[in-house]
Amino acid sequence: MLLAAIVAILVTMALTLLRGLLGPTACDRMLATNLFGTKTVLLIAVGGHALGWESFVDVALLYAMINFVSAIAIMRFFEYSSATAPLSTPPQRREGDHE
Amino acid sequence: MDLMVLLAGLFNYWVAIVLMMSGFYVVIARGNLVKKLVGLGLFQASVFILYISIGKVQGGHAPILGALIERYSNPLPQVLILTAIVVGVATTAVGLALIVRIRAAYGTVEEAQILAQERAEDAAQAEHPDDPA
Amino acid sequence: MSELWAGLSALCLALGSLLCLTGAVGLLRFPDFFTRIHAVGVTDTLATPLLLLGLILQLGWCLDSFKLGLVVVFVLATNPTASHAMAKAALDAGLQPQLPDPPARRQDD
Amino acid sequence: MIERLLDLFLLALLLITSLAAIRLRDLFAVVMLFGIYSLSAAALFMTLDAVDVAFTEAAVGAGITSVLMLATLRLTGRYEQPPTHSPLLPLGVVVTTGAVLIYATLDAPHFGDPTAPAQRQVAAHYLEASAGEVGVPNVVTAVLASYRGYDTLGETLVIFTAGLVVLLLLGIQPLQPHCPTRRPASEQVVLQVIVKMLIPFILLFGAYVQFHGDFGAGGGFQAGVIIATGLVLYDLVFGDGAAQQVVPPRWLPRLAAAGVLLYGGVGVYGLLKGHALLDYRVLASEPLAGQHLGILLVELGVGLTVFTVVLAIFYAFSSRGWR
Repeated sequence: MLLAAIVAILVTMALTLLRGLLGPTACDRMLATNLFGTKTVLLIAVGGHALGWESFVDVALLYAMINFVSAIAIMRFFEYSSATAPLSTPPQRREGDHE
Repeated sequence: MDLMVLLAGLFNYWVAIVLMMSGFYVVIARGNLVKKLVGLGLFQASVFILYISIGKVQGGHAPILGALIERYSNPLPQVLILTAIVVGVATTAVGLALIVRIRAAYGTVEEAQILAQERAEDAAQAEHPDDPA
Repeated sequence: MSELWAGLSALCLALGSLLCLTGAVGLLRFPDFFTRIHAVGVTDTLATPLLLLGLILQLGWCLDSFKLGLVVVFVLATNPTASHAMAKAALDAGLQPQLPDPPARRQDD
Repeated sequence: MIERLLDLFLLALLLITSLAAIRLRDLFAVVMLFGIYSLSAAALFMTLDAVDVAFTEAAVGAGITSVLMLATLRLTGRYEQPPTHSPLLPLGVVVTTGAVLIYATLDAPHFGDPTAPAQRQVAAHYLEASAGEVGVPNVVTAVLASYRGYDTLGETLVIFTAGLVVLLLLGIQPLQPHCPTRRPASEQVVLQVIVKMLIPFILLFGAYVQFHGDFGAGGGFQAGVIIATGLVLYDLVFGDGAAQQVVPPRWLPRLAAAGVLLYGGVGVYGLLKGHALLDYRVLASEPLAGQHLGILLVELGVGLTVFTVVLAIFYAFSSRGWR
């Protein structure tokens, strides 16, 4: 069952990364990063239990915390970048250009 | 068969090298200074991965002494990388601060535009050597 | 008794994994940011405690399971908050939800 | 088997992420991918038995570095201009260098080989003798603070210097009493209530990591970053330099210097007692007790320096960017 859970988490991580790559808006990338963070917490917790890593719970706790802080930081970036000084606009397309 | 053994034994190092080279490519091929620093960060993280891969021992445990554990992974690369990570973020911060100042001085963080401005200034200086500016 | 715990733990792990996967599929397949955050925020907030509860049931009474309990509490507090904050930030940044008839729906609230 | 699977999967994620980061020109997306990259790297470190490294990478790479890069983007613009030069020459250089490096690995000992030279030299001594010589279960802490305390002193000085350089370059701008551009979104009540509840626990966790580093993952470097992160969170959510009222900017250089001095002082005390620099055995009547006390003090110095430097860097960027 633990192995199945690990595989499920890995698949979720891959799909999340795909959303992060596809975009299309910056908000989607923000969401993908946040979700990838929570999935890393789960991976550390389940993997650590299954494989017997040392003090994996401390690491999982730290990840959960850092993930929240970076989500808030990214959110603040959004708020202010749209509100105050205009950011330099891209040459042609605005969002999610893959060249 | 031989190739498979080689692949299994060296795969971690090869991936680390490819990651390193992708960071290196960003540093030398892209003009945006922030992007260059991101490239430097990628390069840095790949060096960390290389070192930690070297320190891993098959069937080993994390080097925290316990009663029933017989084999540990190598603590030395971990110590080196642990401090390198924190030093890395401090130096990245210095780089970012420099970029902020460059942006304040030149109005851009694109290498090509900064160089063009520098050349224009140099040319103006050459034409009017008495000008104190 | 221990078989009961093992069964419960397996059930929790299975449900958690399933929720994880549904959330990821929703993240990938839904049409716009607000539906995606809906898919992910809700499932993820339940999936993480379920998976960790499965682990706690396997570990039994020990310091590690207490700390995992702390992770559960932390995730239960922060995950919905982060989702809420992100959605609010996106709305304030000017991202509009895709609605069937945008002007009429936006008028009445 | 599962371990190897995890290893391969995470390496594949890292490859995809870094290749995508090269292609994207929206720098915000690049920073997001960089965050994902360091999270996967940290998970990879867990599978490679490097708990302490994973701990540090999570706190520093995913947390602080992304925040700083976003703050810089805020000040310098979000989009990269298309490259002006042809990519062929750099590509050639990169491919050649990579090929040479890969050729060099062909003779290297294979991954996980217990008989590799790297595993047999001084590392074997640390693993065998540290229980008797230093008496700390976490060998990484023992090597970091005791065997190689001299290195760590140097690293602490580098961090201190980097903090000073950032302060010199950017300075901490004085607070403006009221910012007219503040948006209602920054007054998120839910967020403020939750954060108010969480911050004490974050600080407590930081203290736990600081003092539990001898027995499990953790230590001064990580604890400093975690406590600073708690204050960063406070400042981000409550805005208007809330954290500066808790730790005023003028304290920062002094506190950082105090951390370095604490570390150096412990070292010099050994010299004054007629032993080598950073010989902790002189600190107490018994050698092991001395080692414990020395490691405690040294980690405290490191934690103080890292905490203040991270906070100073955050103040320097946020006082320009975020208000």
